[in-house]
Amino acid sequence: MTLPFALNIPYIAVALLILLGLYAVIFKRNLIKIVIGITLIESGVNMFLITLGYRKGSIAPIYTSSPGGIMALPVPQALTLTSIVIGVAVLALMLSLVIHLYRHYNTLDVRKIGGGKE
Amino acid sequence: MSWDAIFPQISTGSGFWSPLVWSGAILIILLIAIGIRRLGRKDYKEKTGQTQVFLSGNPEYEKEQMHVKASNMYWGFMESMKWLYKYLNKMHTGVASDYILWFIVVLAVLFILIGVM
Amino acid sequence: MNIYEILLTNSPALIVAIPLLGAFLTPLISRINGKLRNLFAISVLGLTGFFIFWLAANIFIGKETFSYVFGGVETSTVIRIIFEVDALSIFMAIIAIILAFVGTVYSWAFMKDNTGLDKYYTLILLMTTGMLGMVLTGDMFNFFVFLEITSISSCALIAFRTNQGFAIDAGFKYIVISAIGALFVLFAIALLYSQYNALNMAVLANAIKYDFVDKIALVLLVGALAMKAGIVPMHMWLPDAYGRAPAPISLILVGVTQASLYGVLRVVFTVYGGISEILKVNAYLSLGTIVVILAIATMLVGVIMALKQFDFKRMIAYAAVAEIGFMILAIGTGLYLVGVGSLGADMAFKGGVFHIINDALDIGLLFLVAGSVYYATKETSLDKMGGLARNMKYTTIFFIIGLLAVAGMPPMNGFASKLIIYESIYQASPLLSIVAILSSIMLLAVFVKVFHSAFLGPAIPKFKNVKEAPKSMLLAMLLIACLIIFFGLFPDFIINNIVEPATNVLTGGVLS
Amino acid sequence: MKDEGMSRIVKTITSTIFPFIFIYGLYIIAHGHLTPGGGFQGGAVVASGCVMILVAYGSVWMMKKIKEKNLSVLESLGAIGFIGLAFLGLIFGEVFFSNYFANSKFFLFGEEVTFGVPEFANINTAGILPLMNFAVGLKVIAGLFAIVLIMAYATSKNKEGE
Repeated sequence: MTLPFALNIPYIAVALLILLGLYAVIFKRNLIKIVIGITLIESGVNMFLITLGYRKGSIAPIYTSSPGGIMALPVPQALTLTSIVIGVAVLALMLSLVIHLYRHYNTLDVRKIGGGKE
Repeated sequence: MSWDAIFPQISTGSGFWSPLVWSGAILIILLIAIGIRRLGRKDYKEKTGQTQVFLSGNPEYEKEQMHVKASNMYWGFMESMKWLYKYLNKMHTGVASDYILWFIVVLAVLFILIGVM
Repeated sequence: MNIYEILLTNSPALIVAIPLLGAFLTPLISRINGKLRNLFAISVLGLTGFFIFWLAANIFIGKETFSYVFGGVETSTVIRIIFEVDALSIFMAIIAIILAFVGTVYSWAFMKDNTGLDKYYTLILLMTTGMLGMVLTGDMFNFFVFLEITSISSCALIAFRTNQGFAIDAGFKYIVISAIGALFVLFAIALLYSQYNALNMAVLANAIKYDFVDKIALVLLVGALAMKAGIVPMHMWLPDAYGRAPAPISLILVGVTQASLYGVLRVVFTVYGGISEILKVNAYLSLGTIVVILAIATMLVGVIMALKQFDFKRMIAYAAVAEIGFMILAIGTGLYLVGVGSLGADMAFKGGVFHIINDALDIGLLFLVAGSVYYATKETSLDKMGGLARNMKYTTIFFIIGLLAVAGMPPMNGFASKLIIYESIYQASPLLSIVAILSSIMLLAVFVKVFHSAFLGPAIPKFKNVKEAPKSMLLAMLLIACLIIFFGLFPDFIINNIVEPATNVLTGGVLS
Repeated sequence: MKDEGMSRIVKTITSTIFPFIFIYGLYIIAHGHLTPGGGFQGGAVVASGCVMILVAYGSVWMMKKIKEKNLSVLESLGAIGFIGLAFLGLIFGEVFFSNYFANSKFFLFGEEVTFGVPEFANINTAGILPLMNFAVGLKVIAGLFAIVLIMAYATSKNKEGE
């Protein structure tokens, strides 16, 4: 790879975040931790998108009052914003469901709730 | 007018399927069946001793108890397929984490099959 | 330009925008009157349906594709949201709008006693927006956004009865599954964007090279969307979600899973349809084999699990899993036959695409029947039912129609598509046909069990005074039943006019 | 009633800071077409200010002041404003979402954009974009605050029940 190592660090962080999130979702039993795992995966994906648009030494992509020079790519940032907005909605929905689940089952252990067992 | 226009059909490669022809055939068969039924005995009467249930002399149960419940149906099939149901029941744990685990496993298998091949 | 042309050219946008506007007007109208709100939701969906059928008539007769650029005409410089509507998109949109419309009509009486109905109708309209957006869009990221809109609203609807713990449990599982699936889709889209600097499907299809990163993106997209389509072994959320949602929601959820299946088709045939010939043969052989294996697993696990259920809706949900297996079996075999170079692929795709609409109608009708049985008896377990045919004549007739259709008995629509599927997959391997016919027979067995235990038999004293379902529910079931019989009696009309153009979209990228 | 909020110090400081947060959020919404930010970000800032008050004064007090129904009406109004502006594009510009105000010399946000390197960007530009930002901002403020309010209220009721 011709890229210097420092530029690869964000990608390593992305992989770590996604793997950490998956670990939390699969192996943790607490519902809140599962929700946290999902948000971790989401941050990983968002970070990946942001990293794609980054150029070294670039400025914010504001068109009218730019001092000149290379700009960061604005499209991934727009995508990330959309993804964050969606993430907020999903997070709110999940947390409210967790509140309801706790009311009904008096536990947050995903294996104790587990309806739909055959 | 051609045959196709009167009885539209779909070709399946090695044959054809025309529901209207089929409906005509089933109508004819139905007529024949009714004809055969009319040949039957005329002295059958409902709600007389003729229609009472005879269970080898045992008393007849209440009607509600005679109904075969859903979980009792296909008992033989379930019994003979027990070995399969054992694994399938183990698979369906009803836990969200396991669902994601299956997803990751499928992703890994797909990746090996598509990425390497 | 007269008003007629303006409306026609703008109809791709209007199809998505009208239910969206309706969704946010619903809470305001709900403050005036409950009945007005129900009428409003139905008429919004009716208007959307009008635009869809108008556009469909133009696409199927005029053999053209409509593309629509949001916010302007100049496309060269800026990335814009583009809708590309071809025959396959409008085919799926027709399914989505039929299901949403029927579900809303059915909800009138079914959800009468629930509170929070303004949110219910808002969410149904949002869900419809999401489904229609998913099938009409020509942009990968936009697809992701609509996928999330659909997931969020359908999750809230699954967990709508918050006084039932298991409904919330199913909703939570559904949102976990769809959130993670959608994030993987987004990751794959980001990979494709990093490769080709484009999000538009057509642009991607022209640029795609099918190298290592593209393969990763393909695996992520197909895997995540297959999970949302409920393919074994990622189907476990489906019985939970279908079985615990209110019946009209189960009906519309069938459309959601099929929109995800549409996503798989779009990715494989359009986005990855532009790869070079040699790579294509290789890719389609391996992908076809995998899909066929998954399809066999889906069919068998679906029917075998359905056979042991005694909860009415959960049983139908497993049957729905099996039906999905039929579709992807046909499509996987088609891919395989393309890879081999056989001519039978066209027929297989045709059967698969035709089965999509048949499955939506059949399974949908059965869910509605299950809903009206629940409405009448307040009972979900088949063990406690019996003799319902005495009091619920019309529901029983609709159930028989659904049973025959889902089991692939002539002259219903299920038979026409399944016959095509059996005969086309026979060319790949006779064994496949045998497995498919076997699972179809087992589906018949599953629903004969329901028929026997719920509708036949002596009248259970508890249900002596059971009433027939209300008129709006019967009307909804009648609509679907009429469509089923029409599709069954005139399959050639449907295949030649609707299915064939939709199939050509798939095969156009493959069999060139 | 247990749920009476936090101490007097917290309440006083919160009420002092809240106007600044509110104005800052509105600033971000209003400048959405010129600087990074916009409806969602500004709305999130304002909503978090409201949540701060919610935390300080307690959800029961807040529920008395603001009805959740009114919030959802505001939210719907924001969404309708956004889609309605898009529909107006269909009427005036013949394309959905078309920006018919931009550079049209209309008195509201209709001035022409000057390219180059000006000292300050002109806020009175960009057509319907700022209006859409306002609509989205309204929706996000109402929506996010309603979510947190309902969650807080539900959990506090839960505690009382035990």
